[in-house]
Amino acid sequence: MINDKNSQKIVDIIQNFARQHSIWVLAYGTGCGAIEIPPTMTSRYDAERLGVRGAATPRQADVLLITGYLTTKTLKRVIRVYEQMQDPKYVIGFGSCTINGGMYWDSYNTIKALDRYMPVDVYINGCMPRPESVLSGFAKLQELIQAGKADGAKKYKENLEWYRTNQKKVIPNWHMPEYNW
Amino acid sequence: MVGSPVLFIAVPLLAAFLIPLLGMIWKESIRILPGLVLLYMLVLAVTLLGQVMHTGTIVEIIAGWKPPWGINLVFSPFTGVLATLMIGMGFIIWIYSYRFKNVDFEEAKKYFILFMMLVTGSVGIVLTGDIFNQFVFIEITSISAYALTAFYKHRDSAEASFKYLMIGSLSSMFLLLAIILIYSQLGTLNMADIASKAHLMKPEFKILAVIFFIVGLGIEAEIFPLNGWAPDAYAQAPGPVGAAFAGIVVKAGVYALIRIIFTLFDVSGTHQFLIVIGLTTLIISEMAAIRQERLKRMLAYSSLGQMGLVLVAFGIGTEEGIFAALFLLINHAIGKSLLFLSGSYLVYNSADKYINETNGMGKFLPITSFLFALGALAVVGMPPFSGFWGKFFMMSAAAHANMLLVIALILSVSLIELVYYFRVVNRIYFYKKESHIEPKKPTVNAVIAMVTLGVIILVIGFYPDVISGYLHQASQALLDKGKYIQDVLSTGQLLTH
Amino acid sequence: MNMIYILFSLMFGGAILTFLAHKVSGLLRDILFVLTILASTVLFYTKIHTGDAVDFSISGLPLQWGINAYGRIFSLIVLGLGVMASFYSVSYMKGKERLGYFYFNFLISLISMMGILMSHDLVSFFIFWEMMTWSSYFIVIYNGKHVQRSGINYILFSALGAYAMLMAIVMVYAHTQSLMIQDMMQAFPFFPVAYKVWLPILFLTAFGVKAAMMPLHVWAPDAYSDSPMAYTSVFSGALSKMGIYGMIIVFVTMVNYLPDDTWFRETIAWLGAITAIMGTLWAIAQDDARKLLAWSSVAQLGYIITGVAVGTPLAMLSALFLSVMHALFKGTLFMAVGAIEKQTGTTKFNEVTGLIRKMPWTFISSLLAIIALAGIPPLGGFVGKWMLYESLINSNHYILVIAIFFASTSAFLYCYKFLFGFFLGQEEKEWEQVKEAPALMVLPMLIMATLLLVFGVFPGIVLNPIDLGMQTLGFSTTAGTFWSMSGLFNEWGNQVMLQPLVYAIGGTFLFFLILLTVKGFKETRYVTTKDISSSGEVPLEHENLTFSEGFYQPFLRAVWPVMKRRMMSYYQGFGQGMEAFFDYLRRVYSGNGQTYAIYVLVFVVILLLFKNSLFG
Amino acid sequence: MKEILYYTWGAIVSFVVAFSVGITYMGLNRKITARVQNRYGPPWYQNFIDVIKLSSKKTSIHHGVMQHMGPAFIMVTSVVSLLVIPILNGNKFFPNLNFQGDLIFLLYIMVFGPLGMALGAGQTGNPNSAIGVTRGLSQMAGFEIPWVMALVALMIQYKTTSIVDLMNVQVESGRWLMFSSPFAFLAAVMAMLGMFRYAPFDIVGAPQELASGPMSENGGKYLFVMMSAGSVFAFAKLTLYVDIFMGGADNLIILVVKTFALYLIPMLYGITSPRYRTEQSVRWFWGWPSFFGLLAILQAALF
Amino acid sequence: MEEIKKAAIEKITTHFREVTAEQHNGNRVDFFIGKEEIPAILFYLKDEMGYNHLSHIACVDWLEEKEFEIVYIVWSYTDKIKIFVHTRVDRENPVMDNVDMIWRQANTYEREMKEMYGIEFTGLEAPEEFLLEDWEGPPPMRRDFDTEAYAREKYWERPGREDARDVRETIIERTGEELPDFAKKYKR
Repeated sequence: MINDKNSQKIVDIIQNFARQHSIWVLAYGTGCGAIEIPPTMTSRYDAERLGVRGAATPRQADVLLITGYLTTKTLKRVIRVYEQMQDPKYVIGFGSCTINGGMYWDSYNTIKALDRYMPVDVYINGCMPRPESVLSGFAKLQELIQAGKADGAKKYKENLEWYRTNQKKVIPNWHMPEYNW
Repeated sequence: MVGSPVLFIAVPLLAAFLIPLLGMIWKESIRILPGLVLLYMLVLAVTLLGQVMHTGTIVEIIAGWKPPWGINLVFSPFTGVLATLMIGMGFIIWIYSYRFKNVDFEEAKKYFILFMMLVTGSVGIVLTGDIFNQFVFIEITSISAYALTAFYKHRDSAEASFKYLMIGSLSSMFLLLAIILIYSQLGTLNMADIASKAHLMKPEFKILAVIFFIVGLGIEAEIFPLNGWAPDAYAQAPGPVGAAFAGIVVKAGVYALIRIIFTLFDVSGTHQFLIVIGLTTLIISEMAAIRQERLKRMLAYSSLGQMGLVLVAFGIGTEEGIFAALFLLINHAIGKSLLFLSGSYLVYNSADKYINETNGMGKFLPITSFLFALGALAVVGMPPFSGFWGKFFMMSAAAHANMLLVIALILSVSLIELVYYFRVVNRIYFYKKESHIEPKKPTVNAVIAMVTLGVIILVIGFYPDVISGYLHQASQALLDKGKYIQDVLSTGQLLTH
Repeated sequence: MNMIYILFSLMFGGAILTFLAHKVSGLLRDILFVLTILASTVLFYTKIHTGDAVDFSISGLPLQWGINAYGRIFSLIVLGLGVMASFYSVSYMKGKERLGYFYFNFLISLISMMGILMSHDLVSFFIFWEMMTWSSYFIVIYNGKHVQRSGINYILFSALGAYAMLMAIVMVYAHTQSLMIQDMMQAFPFFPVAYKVWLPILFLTAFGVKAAMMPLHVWAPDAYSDSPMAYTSVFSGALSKMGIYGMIIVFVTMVNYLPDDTWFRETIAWLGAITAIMGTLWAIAQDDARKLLAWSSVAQLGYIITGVAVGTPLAMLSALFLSVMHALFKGTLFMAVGAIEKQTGTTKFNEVTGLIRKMPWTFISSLLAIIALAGIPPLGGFVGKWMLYESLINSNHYILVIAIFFASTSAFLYCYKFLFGFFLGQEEKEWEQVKEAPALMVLPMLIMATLLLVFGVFPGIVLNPIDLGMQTLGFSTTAGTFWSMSGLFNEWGNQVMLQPLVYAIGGTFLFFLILLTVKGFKETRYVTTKDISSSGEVPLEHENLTFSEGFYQPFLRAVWPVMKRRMMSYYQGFGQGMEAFFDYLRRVYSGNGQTYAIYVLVFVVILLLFKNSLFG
Repeated sequence: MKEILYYTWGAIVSFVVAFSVGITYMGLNRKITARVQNRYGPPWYQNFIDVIKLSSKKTSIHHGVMQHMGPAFIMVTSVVSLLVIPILNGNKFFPNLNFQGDLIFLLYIMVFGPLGMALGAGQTGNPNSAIGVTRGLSQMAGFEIPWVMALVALMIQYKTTSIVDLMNVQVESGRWLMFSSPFAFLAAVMAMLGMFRYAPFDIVGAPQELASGPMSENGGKYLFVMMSAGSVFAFAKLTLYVDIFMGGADNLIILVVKTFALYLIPMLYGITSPRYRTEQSVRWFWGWPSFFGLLAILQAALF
Repeated sequence: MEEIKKAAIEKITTHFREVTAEQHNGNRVDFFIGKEEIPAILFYLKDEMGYNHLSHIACVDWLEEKEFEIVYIVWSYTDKIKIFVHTRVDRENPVMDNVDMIWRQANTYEREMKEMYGIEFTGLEAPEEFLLEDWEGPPPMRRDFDTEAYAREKYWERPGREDARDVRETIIERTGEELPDFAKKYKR
């Protein structure tokens, strides 16, 4: 029964609905963007009504929220955290630093485009994006999940070689354990 | 008939004089002769003891003078058991010290002569029925003991010997005073005679005599506070001599004291006095022993304590109590001798004989250490070794006499005893050997002697019936004063054969 | 020749032969050792029946050896644990020195325990008691110089107890002229009042030492943890039960006849409860598994003592049941610690971690034993604790219940510490090469852990013999009376109502086991414990992130006011004071001849002065 | 046979009820917390969504067998304690497996789950898990004291160790035990604060310090099982309280009302509180709650 | 305040010969001293004068003078005075005495300077890489290090920012300010 195509569809719809409305966020507070998370979560903007909720560890989280520039050193940790998360998982790039380097575009140790190194499902533009933008970013992610298009993790797996090459280019001493997904 | 009790005195005395003569002919004979003599005496004692158990006391008149005028030897079950014990111990100590001073002929000669004198004197104290004769034997024993104490010509041994001599002469003085008192009152020196006439004495004189006897014999029997000489003497004398002190000499002293109190005079309060003084001795000596740093001193104090225990058991005064006292006496003779004998090998090569120099000897001297542990267990009174029975019988005797406080005191003091013995045993087995100590392997004859003692401990421990029959008779014999008097004073029949 | 003689000669002969065989060949020694225990166990259970007895006498003291149903309960513990421990120790002690000595004393202590159970008279009881003491003492000090202190403590306290017992025995003997325990039991009601009070106190001192009752417990943690683990399982599991054995006799035959026994019972019961609480708290504070288990033994014995002291049939039953269970689970746990010690060389929680995948069987048996220890159903410990609570509530010991329950709840803390410290946590490179212990060590543990499960589900197997034994002591049969109170058990404890419950547990358990374990195992991949979510960092190989230092620090801070004062320090102070006093008295022997001469003269003078009062 | 069917049916129904009610309560907790904090808050069914999502997450790794067993242990515990606690007064659809002595049984079985979970948490090797576990066990040693005192007070007052007997007492007399034994109720409710582990006693999870403590390595299905077990367990505990102190319930609606009323206590207390340190928490339980427990015992013993 | 500053200068100048002092407004005093004397003067400041708080160690890259200037800033809780100790080391072969035995926290600053400027501190205890993980280029805080070129070469750049410029240039363009000489010289 479960292998039936139609019922699989129903299961998918339910699951997607659940995933859409229950977003547990691991906020990787790298740059100044971390300061935008508390107002988003607390009573002024109250992201919890969308089902968005903080998660304590990557094992429990659905969404990895990268809130700002990433130095090579931080990137290493972010990749580790991302790979420790369980499927299905999504990445939200937050702020212009993650998109094109922002004001750190010429820094000697800051990456300039997050999606070269990790699959990003949604970018939230701005420097800083205000909590409204953040909420709209979550809403966009929900839309994508509902449509089944938030498949960053799948892409990552498929194009792992390419991602690894890019990652290894900026992280020369690559000694990370083989991770899991 | 192997012989008569007089041989117990005559043969060893003769042998003691023969030793130097024979030594001129054949050097080895000075070692062999005492053994042969002691072996003969042992056989004689055992035979006589068996006989006495069936037929009753043997009284031997010396030089044809009938009691109460002449000197007589009494081989009753009580004296017989003690004499046998002493001779047995003497024999075992002879085995142990056969190779003693192996190279030095003169020294060995002296040692064996003195040792023979010691045994003779002690056996004489036990067997004699005449109070002055007993005094003479006490002197013989004491003098040889002084000499043996100073056997190693060290400063310390000389000092110990001198102390012993000084206190010993005090003892002699008081004994003589007491004897004079008795003779002046009763005109007799025969014990049985004195016993039968004791009621004729004026009470003040009687008490005075008892007090002098207690002091004089108490010094020999090592009661507190008259035992100051003992720790030094034990500690400074050679190992086998220490064993002989514990196994032979003290026993003679205790015998003399007990004989005076139980048979000679019927003074009230002596039993209680024995208990009190025994307890004091026990407690003070055990307390003194726990902080001792030298092995032999510790053993010496423990020995004093044990003798206190024996006195307490005698002081109970019932047949059970005396039985228990004899049991304790035997256990102490065997156990403490074993401790002295094996202990002297454990600290053989150390100058100061410190306890911590026995560390780790269990690995190098397995048999000696094992026997030391066995002796310690026996002396402490751990079942199933011989000491337990002595203690148990003593306790039950005391309980029957309703002396629960005494039991409680003795038991709490036993705890102290346990602590210091087990400390030593632990050191022997589980500590690391001190690097400067070179263990000395015991010679074959020493091993034989010690193993014999160990086997006796085990045998008595597992099957106390081997001796308890004799001891029961012995204790009855001690208590039955009338029979003693009658036996001694009516020896006309015995003269005939 | 009577079978009882044969049994004892077999065991003694075996002990001596084992000792001698050590010089000949190691294999022969091991075989003799195991064979002795096996043969005597078989002999005991096949040829010797309840009620058999032999009479003989030593030096006019009539003695009697025999076995009754009450002793048989404890023989289960002694011989059962003995057989298991013998197999275990053959493997555990391999390669150590002085094995002849060890096996000899091991056998002697087993013999003496059997002897205690089979003594019908006080003298042989005492003899075997002391043999048990010194043989176990010799094993306690087996491990070398650093354990001598615990050995001395042990022997000192044991001797204190033994002498108290000796005192009581001679008191009984003096009063009844008989040494038979049976006679003592019958005569006790007619003893004078002073005897009635003192005898139980003296006996309880003796048994309390072995059962590690509160003020007398100070030897136990050190002695348990310092002896070789192969023996500690017997030491803590069986030998301490001899104290319980005696205590029950005392309570049944003596305390019942006291003019007013309430205060007596209450005192002992509270001592037991305090023992349980303090033992638990100290167990929580330990960082060494051996010490932890040793304190835990003290605590568990506290429950048993409370049960014995309360003394209702149900409480007695629970105490006896807990004794059997404690022997099983503590035996298992000590064996597990021994296995870990053997394989890794240490028993410290902060050194060994993550052994679960290396020593799975050890883990499983310790897990079962721990569950039983914590008293969680359906394992054996629960049934015992349940009966204990029921009996305490029924006999109106309200505060006592709370105390016991507190101890029992806090026990989870150290239970978890034990499992976590050794088996869980980060897997370390240092212990990568660790293998499972040899089969001879694992099998006894597994067998005992399985028995715990069996006895927990079918407690009737153990309760039947216990009931028989209690009838010997004069209790009416408990079958069917209080069992029917509870749906948990039917008449004989082999549950009716429990069955659906057990099946429900088993069913759901199995369901989730299948759902999560089997399915999950197929789907999931094992990752090392270095792969943890620690803020994106990967712990390096040499970094050990296991949390093992100061494990229950906050809890201990909360209870520290209770634990601040240690019994041991009082004893130490007393001991030092006594020794100083003795040292002062020792100066009586000044070593000066003149002084001695003065003593003699003073003595004479005193005697002369007081001659009338002394010899008047 | 028919009986067994009833049992099975009752067990399934109770499980479903407990699961749904428990999850709803947790959702309501979030909602109410949000309202107190002047937020709109998630919908009341948010936790259902969370649970479904967690169950749909993939679990691709494990740290060992115990990690699988840990959630299983806690689930088994929840189900067994639910089976033992009577859900309704004398309803034949919920003939729970109660028996004489089930209170003691419950006391022990209820700690089995946390212990199992602790084992699972221990195997993951995350130090935070172990720290959380030690805190949880310490706290348990704290709140078990007033809790047991309250139960013992009831046990001695009514000479029974059975929950059904206590319920019958209340039905017969028409008085709830929370009124006739107010101190016991107080002590038990204070202990309940610790049992639910809401603030100020949320020292186990403590997401800010310990990254959710014992759960920190468990995502997806592990967390799903833990959450559902937790909600079942919460409902079971609330039902137990209702049974003991509030006279049980005649039908499910009354039960839900009563349990919710009880549930408000730890919830509201938690919303308005910060967090204790471990030893503060332990000592808190040994303070007033134990004092009330003592009063309860005195009341039961003397009157 | 002034007296205290004077006293400090007095003390230092009498005790150390090759030192020049400079008094600033507020609670600041500067000393210039050769690099060999640095441990001595720091020890002296700490032990004899009670300047037991090391606030900072800074480094200035004097590219034109081919020297690094290292500034130790110490603070006294009793005098309430900041003392700046300046010294200069050769830029080609920058070796400096390590002072972390005087203040343990100096270790942190020194490790940072080592990574960022490439200054060697003798006997510095620096077990791992500190701020720069996996760094392969030249010390990045040196002024002759071209960060933009490095970044363009190493990190992939999203198209559309090719015309991005140095922020200083933008400022100059907007304000018409003249760049200082050295900035002109090393302008890209």
